[in-house]
Amino acid sequence: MSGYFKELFSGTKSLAVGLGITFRYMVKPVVTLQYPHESLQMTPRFRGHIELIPNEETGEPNCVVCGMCQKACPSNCISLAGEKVDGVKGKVLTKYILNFTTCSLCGMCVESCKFNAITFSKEYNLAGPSREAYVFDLKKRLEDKKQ
Amino acid sequence: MITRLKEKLSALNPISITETDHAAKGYHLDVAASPAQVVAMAEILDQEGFAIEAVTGVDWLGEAAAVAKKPEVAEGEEPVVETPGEPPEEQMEVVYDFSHSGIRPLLRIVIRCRINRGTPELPTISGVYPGANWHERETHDFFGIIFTGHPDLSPLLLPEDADFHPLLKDFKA
Amino acid sequence: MSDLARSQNQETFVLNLGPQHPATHGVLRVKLTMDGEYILRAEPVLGYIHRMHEKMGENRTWAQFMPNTGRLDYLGALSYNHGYALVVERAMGITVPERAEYLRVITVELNRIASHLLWFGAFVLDLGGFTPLLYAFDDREKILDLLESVTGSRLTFCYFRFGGLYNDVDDDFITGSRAFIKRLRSRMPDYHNLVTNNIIMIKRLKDVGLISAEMCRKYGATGPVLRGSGVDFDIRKNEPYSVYSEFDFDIPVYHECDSMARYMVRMDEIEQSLRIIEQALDKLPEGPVMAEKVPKIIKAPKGDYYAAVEAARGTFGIRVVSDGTNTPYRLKLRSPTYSNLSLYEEASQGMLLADALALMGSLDLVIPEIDR
Amino acid sequence: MILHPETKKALAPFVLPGLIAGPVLIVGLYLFLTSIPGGLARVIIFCGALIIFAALNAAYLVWLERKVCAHIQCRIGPKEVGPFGLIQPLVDGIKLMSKQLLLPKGIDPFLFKVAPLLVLVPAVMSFVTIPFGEHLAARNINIGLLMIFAFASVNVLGLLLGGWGSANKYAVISAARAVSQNVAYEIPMLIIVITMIMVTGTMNLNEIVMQQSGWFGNWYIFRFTASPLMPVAFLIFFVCSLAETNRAPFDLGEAESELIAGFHTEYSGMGFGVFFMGEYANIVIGCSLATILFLGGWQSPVGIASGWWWFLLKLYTLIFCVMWVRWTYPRTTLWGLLNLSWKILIPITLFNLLLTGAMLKIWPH
Repeated sequence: MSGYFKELFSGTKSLAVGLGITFRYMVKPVVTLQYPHESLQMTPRFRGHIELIPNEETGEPNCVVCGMCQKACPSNCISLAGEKVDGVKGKVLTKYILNFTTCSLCGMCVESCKFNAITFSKEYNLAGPSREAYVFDLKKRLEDKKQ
Repeated sequence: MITRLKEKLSALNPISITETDHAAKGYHLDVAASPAQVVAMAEILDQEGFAIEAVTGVDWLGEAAAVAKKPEVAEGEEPVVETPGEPPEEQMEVVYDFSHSGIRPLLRIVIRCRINRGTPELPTISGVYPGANWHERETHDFFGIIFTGHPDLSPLLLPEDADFHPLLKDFKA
Repeated sequence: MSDLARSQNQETFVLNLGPQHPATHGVLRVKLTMDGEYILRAEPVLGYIHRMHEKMGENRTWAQFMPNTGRLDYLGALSYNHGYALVVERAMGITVPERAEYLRVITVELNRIASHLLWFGAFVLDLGGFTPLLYAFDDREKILDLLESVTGSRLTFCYFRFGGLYNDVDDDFITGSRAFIKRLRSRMPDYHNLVTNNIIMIKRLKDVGLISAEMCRKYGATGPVLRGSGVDFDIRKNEPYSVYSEFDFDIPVYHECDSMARYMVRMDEIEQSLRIIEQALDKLPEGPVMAEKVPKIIKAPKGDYYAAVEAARGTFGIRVVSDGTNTPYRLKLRSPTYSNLSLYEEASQGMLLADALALMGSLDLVIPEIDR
Repeated sequence: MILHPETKKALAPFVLPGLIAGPVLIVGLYLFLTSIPGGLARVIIFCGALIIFAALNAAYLVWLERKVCAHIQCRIGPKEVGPFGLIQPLVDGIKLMSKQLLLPKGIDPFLFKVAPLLVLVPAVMSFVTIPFGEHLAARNINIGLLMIFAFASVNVLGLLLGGWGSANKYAVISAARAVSQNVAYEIPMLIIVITMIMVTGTMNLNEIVMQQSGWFGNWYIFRFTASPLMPVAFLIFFVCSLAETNRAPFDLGEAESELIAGFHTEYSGMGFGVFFMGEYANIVIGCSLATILFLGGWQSPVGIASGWWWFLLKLYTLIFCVMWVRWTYPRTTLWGLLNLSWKILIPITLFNLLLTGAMLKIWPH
């Protein structure tokens, strides 16, 4: 019988304590970010989709079309092409397509690159009307960015 | 513990029983058994208080052919021409992992069992370890190995009407 | 049919729980044969998110499979990274620099806390309490911020490499981790007062969902499930890997075998993980984070290798069979919840629906890891 | 507060008129309602007003609930539609009304359609006897208390028929749960009501309120001369009204993590909306009764300036507590719920009944 009352009192007390905690949190300031009105600054190591790095002097991509990124990619989402131009060491990039629909953002491509040619973008607001919108032409993106 | 276990398992006359270096391999005792011995071994391990970790398969397609071929011939030497004989049967392997949670450091035992690839059958241990039920079903899904006496070998992870076994080396999606 | 049904000779019906159901946390389906609200048989139906990672492993190079490990258990991705890195390092005979080992421990333990926090919230949500989920998320978010600042991603981490780490941490991470330890310690009493001591929780979890140690052994259940059944078993202590033997921490063990015991194990593990992180931060040595003698193209020597780590949900074992080429010949992923869930059919027999869902919650299921 | 600029622009012309018209309307409505003479016309006009009151309550209690739960969880809650998200309930209502009322295959169409009404109508009917102010009751009947409980027990029929008619296993389980829960909790609740009738000597709600005039020491919750257990009785009454209205932690009927949405799993559009309105109307009824029986209804706690505003203040404070409780506790199980009722609440209320009887014998009022 005493156990009955003991449990009754301890139970009621535990419920009251719970209410006290939620009330305390209720008067605390909110912790959420009002997303479309405010947005976050991504950390420097944030791994977005990849982006070509332009040469500091010429503004042309650093890429020499060695194809290491293509080989390293586990999901075959990179396809690139280049051509030989006289007077330039290596090849010159003509096409760099990232099929972002299959990319898993693992970063193997960036790790495998020895020419400082690709990096992660900080973009995370990605939405689009179709699958095709996610087949990125990185060379074109770089050119658009330059302007 | 390990010596006692070795004695007990040796009584069953397994094909081989070797102690392995844990640091290099990740397990302590490697037992190769024949299909008929598996259940008896599981019973011994059960009595000793081992827990079942996993059951899985390995498809050794092409291994028999590779073994039949002479090992690589050093450069310059005349390759020896083999007389074509009876092609050896392709094999599959079922691997059982057991561990003992009661002793420190942990004791891991691997039991391997070779079966013919053409007739992949061996008795189930789900009567000894109910936990083997799902692992064997999964192995049946992936390799088509039939565990005789298993209560329900319908596909577990694959779709219920799946009639393919994806982890076979000759499976092409 | 169980004795319960036969003795009462009543009509039974089949309730299809899932694959889309609020309590199954993903795409798990459980076929329940019910007698009123009592469960006669609960048969989990798996495979709704099966992706055949093991076959993918056979088609990718050793290094390319690393991101896959993060997709198995998306809540404790780093433990899985660790397991895979360990097995390949074991095969190749690579020794990892000290600093990398310490950082591995710190990040894995942070990840473990994040996983337990999410479980805590989701478990209380299963029991009908919504608010603790949001509090737990608030804390988890801090961990994700920390991990994002070093790994670059927030969920499917891929931070470990064979022989070390992807990159080194900065001072912000160290101070951030210390601040986080302080913050979480100050919030744990709130969690306990709000949830653990709550009479409704106690009534729902005490003596409900009994799983005996023997049952765990027969089914191969590990992790908090096993520790809640009174077995002092943790890979970090029983088969020490990495630098865990250098830390002073306890393995929480509860002997009640009920849902409450499993709950308490996880809550105590959060505190133990904080202890480990604190010690690791204190002892963190200087040095490189990547071993020097790692070949560019990984080709594990012929043979088979096994490694196990203590993931948030139990023992994650990984067996690789190598034929000496640059891809694994066979890759077996032994996921803990697969074994933990397999005892559900036996454990849930004769339970009320609400209690059975509490039991399911206390197993801490992550479906992609079960289906692989 | 963050408002979309478009919304801000659209709302701007309504701000000033709203600020003036709002109070004018309320005062006008009050004067109008209190001045109508008794009779059929009064009841009809009041019923119209009460339906609007119930509907507005349902809409804005949803808003309040979302705000309360958001702040408990350190969030903001609705904020985009209108200032503080105040237009949100109206927009939600429009959405619900414009949705198709889907009739799934295999249901009993008649039961399926009538069930939501069986929940809503009795709840709205119960409002008829509630005295919001001294003269602000649709009908001041002398068995008002009895009438409310008569209607309240129809409510459970709606849940049962809705669950049964849906031809859904989850809904049937939920309906069975709801019925056993309602039956179990009606007993302690009615025992307390009997105790209160013994103390007050009347079933007329307005008279009960009148008896509690003066300072707050006169409220029945503090009337220790009638029974020293009065605060406990109030607490039990509150708990029972939570259980009667299927609110957390007793929301077994719609336990979302077990039974998806319980008896209204199959309802879409306004079928669901009416269930929702009924639920909130029941909460208002439950809290109104607690206010009237224990907290002095429209009486002021200090004895001056009594009126409907006090009633609303107490009512919404109680409703806030209902929400606060919901967002704090996990759900009980069916056994826990029945144990609480039969092993704790019923013995205590019975003891209280005997005690009150004895005390009344010693110190008659």
